[in-house]
Amino acid sequence: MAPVPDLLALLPPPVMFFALGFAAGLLRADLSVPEALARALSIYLMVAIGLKGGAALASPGAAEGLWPALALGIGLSFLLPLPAFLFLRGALRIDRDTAAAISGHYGSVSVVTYAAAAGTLTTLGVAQEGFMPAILAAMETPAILTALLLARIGTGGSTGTGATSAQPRLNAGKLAHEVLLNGPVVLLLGSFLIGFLAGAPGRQQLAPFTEALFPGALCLFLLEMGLMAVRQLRAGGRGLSWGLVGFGIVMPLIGGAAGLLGAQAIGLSTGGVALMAVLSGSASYIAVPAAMRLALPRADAGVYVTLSVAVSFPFNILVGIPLWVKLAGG
Amino acid sequence: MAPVPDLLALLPPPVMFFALGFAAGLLRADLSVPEALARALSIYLMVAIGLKGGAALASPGAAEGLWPALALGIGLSFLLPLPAFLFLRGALRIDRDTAAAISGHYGSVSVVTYAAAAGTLTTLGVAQEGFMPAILAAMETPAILTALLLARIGTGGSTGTGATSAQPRLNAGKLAHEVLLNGPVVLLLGSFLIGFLAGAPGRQQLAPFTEALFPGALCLFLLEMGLMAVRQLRAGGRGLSWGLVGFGIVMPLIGGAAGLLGAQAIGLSTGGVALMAVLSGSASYIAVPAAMRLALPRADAGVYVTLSVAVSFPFNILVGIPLWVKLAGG
Amino acid sequence: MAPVPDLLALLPPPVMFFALGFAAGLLRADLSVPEALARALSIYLMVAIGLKGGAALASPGAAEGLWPALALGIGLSFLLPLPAFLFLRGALRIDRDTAAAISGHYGSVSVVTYAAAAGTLTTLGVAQEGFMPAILAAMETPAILTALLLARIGTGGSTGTGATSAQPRLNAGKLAHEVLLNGPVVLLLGSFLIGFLAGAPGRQQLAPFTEALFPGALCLFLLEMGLMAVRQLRAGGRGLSWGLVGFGIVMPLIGGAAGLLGAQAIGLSTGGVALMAVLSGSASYIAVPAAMRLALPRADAGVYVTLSVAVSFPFNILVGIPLWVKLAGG
Amino acid sequence: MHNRKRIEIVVERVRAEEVTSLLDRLGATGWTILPVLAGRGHQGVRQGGDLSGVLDNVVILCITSEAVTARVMEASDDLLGARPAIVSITDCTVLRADHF
Amino acid sequence: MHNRKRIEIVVERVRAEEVTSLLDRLGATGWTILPVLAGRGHQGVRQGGDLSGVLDNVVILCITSEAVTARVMEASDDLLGARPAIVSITDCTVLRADHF
Amino acid sequence: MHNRKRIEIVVERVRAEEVTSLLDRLGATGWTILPVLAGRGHQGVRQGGDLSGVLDNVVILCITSEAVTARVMEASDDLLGARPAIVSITDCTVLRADHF
Ligand SMILES: Nc1ncnc2c1ncn2[C@@H]1O[C@H](COP(=O)(O)O)[C@@H](O)[C@H]1O
Ligand SMILES: Nc1ncnc2c1ncn2[C@@H]1O[C@H](COP(=O)(O)O)[C@@H](O)[C@H]1O
Ligand SMILES: Nc1ncnc2c1ncn2[C@@H]1O[C@H](COP(=O)(O)O)[C@@H](O)[C@H]1O
Ligand code: NA
Ligand code: NA
Ligand code: NA
Repeated sequence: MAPVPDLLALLPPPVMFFALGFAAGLLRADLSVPEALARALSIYLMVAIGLKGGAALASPGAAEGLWPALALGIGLSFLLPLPAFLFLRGALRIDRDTAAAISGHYGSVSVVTYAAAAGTLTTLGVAQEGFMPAILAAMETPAILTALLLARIGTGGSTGTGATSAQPRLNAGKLAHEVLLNGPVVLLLGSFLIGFLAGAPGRQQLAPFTEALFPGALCLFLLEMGLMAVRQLRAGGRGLSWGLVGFGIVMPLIGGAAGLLGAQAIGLSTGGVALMAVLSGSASYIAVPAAMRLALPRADAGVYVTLSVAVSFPFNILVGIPLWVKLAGG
Repeated sequence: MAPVPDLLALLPPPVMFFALGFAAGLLRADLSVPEALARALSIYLMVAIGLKGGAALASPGAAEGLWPALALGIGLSFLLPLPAFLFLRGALRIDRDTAAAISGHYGSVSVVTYAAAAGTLTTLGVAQEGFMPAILAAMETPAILTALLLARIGTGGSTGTGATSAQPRLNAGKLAHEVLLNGPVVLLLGSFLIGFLAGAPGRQQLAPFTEALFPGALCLFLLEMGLMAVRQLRAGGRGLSWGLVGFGIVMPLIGGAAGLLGAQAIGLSTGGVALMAVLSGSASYIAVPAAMRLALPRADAGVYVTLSVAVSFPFNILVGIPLWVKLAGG
Repeated sequence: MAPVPDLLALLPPPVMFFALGFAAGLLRADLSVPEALARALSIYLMVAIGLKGGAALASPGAAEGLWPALALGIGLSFLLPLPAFLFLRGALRIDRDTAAAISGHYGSVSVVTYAAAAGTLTTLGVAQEGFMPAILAAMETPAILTALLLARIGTGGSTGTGATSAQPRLNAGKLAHEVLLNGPVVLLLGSFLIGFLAGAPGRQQLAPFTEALFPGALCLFLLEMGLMAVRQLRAGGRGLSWGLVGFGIVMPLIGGAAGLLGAQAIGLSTGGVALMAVLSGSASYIAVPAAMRLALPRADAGVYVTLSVAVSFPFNILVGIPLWVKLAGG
Repeated sequence: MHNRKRIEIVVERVRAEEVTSLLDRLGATGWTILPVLAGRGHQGVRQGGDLSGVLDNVVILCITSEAVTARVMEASDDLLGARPAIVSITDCTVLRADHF
Repeated sequence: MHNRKRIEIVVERVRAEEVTSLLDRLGATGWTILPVLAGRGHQGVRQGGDLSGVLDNVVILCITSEAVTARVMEASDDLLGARPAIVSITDCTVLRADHF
Repeated sequence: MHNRKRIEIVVERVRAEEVTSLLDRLGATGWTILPVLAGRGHQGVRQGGDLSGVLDNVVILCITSEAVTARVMEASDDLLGARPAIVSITDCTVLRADHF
């Protein structure tokens, strides 16, 4: 009764737990994960990713290729919202604020999608650049700026049409903080720096926490993400047209392809190429929603949260990661 | 100053933590475990038990003896509520709904009692069948059906006595979900399946999470169970007559003896016999209360929760497990 | 790109995480740790410290020197509030109740400061007495009694001045529980006892939980302590005069010096001397605030919580520990 | 400023959905559910936090018109039958009448 | 529909038990305790979440008769002496009069 | 026993600070923020617990004078503009008039 040999690589345990959570949600099973546990696990994953990446970067020669990769990641985060916005406005006729907010999510990245991909690579024994967590952190925010720009452009002409179309007063200071100092960026970069400074001895001391526990913690977290995806579909699904659902599937493919080609162009390793594709194809569900809620209060939070958490996240976990790993040659 | 050599086997650390929590509760020490931690630990224990069992079943020959054990467990879960109900109605004159609800708890099982017993067996180095977590999951629900049947039987004749004795309208769909798709069953079976599919490589990857952490997590959880037992005694203890307390001690002995004899009859290993006795003797405190609350709203939740959590659970931890392990020949 | 070799010892990862949390708080980054996680980690740290200490004491000859160390710790806890109180009353003219409450915090101890110091010693490879966690537990409460005495002394003469200056009726039973059975003491002593009884085999079984995870858990917890320190400064900082801030820095130096000299006098090991200095210099932020709130309701909770959490804790983590470790000869 | 009623219901968490769907059916335009730490009533002290969750209560808050309130009053006795909830009603005023 | 009073008390979590046992002693038939995230008053901003729990507040809700309410009003100033709680009282109506 | 108003506002957690600083500016002497589990309104069901926190609501409670209440009523529509909150106002009495 031995399981199919390659199953573990195609469908690693964390992904199966995502499916379990999703199925339990669909069947309305009486199962829930405490919110504090979900938040705790998400903090743990970011700290562990950061620490591991920083320690990897501290080893000799590990910084080679960092700058082009960084430039690529930041560039993709800045630019990917553009096609998203044009499509949402042009083809789906979504209102400007909501379209801008959605497009910001797809330029930015999802930490857990990254974590799941990194886990798959580890299982497959595919190496990757140590600096990838820094790329992950760097890609969180540029897309937010593009989204805000997209929301503002073109509203200049309509200021005369009255109070309803005017942008609400924006607390610029608060927004800047939200954009630059959002939780994931601070945690990832902070842990990355600490991991770098602590180096090999620090890594060894923290390994039981950051490395040995990682797959198990990811399983629990993806269980909750499966439950959350269904919860969001139920609460916010009515707001999603079929067009939007299609967008939530196609956009990760466009983003992922862009990341894949770019990473191959700058000569990243197989693992690096796969991760860059995964990052570009993923959509934020922590930092960007929080920033958009403050900056674009008239955008429909139900739509962008649901699209990101309940459509694109599952698609990336189930289809995106295996696809990019395969195409990268893993 | 070396401790008594055999103490660890008789009173392993998790049980001592239960005693600590219980004592702290009795002394009204200012100690509390956040509810989210208790829920998180209970999710962790179920996932870890399921994964480990599934991986064990994936090893060659491990499924031998599964079907008789499954039949035994399901049969016990169906049948044990009967003597419980007869005693509660006949000797203690408990109202029908509350008697049915209580009896359902004792046919079903307690995941943490199982976990504590499994821990004791590991400490003693006693082997067990890998499929036992599947038996655990299978025994959760049959007792709920028996309890509902017991509550309905005989109320048919009294429908004429007026509104107060009529059963409230039952949301059958919701109840079916509660019964078939309750959290523990979904988590245990889902993790079991994932553990099975992931097999040996998956087990190895997840071992630091599911196995190395298990004893420590169990310690923390039993600390909270000790505190919770006293909390329940304080809040719901007034509802417990001495007769009910006696029932809460004798019923685990009856159930445990039935499990022990049945398991020996079908030829389980020493560890399997001990675990089957522990399961049959244990009383549910997650799935069954939740189902009963919906199905039998007139049953007294204070009584069944308190009896299960504050009387039978401590008895099983402190007396039942050592007894069944000993009698099984461990 | 290897980090400075000695950095890890001077600034171990947990301390860097404290700095990260503090910086994130100062910059008002949108980062928060769920309260349940903070409480869970604090329970974990106490259980792990207790278990490890108890197991260490169970090894042959480990109890040597226990009694003098216990007497020293208890004595310091009783006496250190005295200079604190005199200074607060005499130099800073703080009201009697608040002065008494504050001084109680500085006689008592901080579990996390202890944990951070123990982590530093482990990193440096400096040995320590196994019974130190028992000293930690023993030092929690004596200071509370001194503080209450200080608050009562001298109010006897002013009973005639009317209702406003009379002490509120004190629920003595409740207070005694708070003092003797506060959470940290029960958890530390209980786990210590369990660790002792479980001995070497128990220690081995629980090591992945209590030892391998410890540095990582400490990192997460200190991240939250950094955030909490800033949060407290923001909410309660207005109540702190510069005099009080100075007190919050000088008092740890006085307490630490007393602990250092005392520990050297009774001949503790290098690690023991450092830990005793750290304990004496640290200020409670769990047990003592809770006791003071009940016993001295007119004392200003904003002041004593803020002073302990947001001034002395950071000072001890960043300056105190390296100082005492250095002076102890580590 | 428009007059409305503020209905406040203490009920078991497991039955909250029954109450809110009753409110929905009777025409309420909205409701809010708040968590409860502990309580006391005729059944004695109720302290949440057991793992099955059956001892948790919630407070349901609903601001609605007099007409809907009247219907809720009639219906609630019926629905809540076996395990009655605590229902209290207060007069209040609201800003935008069309919202309630 | 019977007239009652709805008493709402904001008080420190560590003192909540004192308040509820006062309510018990004065004849209230029940009460409900709700958690508080943050607050501001004369003592400034109060944000829960420190590990000692001394900065947490709760809201205690008690629906009771006019007579009990009068007794609570008299007694509360006395009991809460050192650290006064915020007490407000509203008129309300309830369904089953015998329950309160 | 002094007459005051009890303002109750349901609003997104991320906007709570805007509301409380409005209350501060308009002269309220205090407020209390309570957590919300779930709710329904014109925008449909709102269930907290997503990781970004943007779907969480809170209840803000403010006991204050008639004068401050009037100012709040005027200002709130303006401030809350884009995403309106639910505001209800009840009469209440309080113990110590100077506190509110
Ligand atoms: N008079 C009351 N005032 C406020 N809450 C109450 C009152 N009576 C009961 N409750 C709440 O309703 C719950 C159930 O009440 P009961 O069914 O009477 O035990 C209690 O646990 C309290 O939370
Ligand atoms: N006017 C008010 N309205 C609502 N809650 C208040 C008010 N004043 C004070 N509070 C609450 O009562 C707590 C203690 O108030 P205080 O003792 O005045 O600082 C505050 O933290 C608030 O939660
Ligand atoms: N009539 C109502 N009574 C009580 N709470 C309401 C009501 N309407 C809306 N709410 C609350 O306000 C939130 C936002 O409402 P809305 O903007 O209308 O969707 C809802 O999620 C509810 O929590
Ligand atoms: Na992306
Ligand atoms: Na059983
Ligand atoms: Na000290």
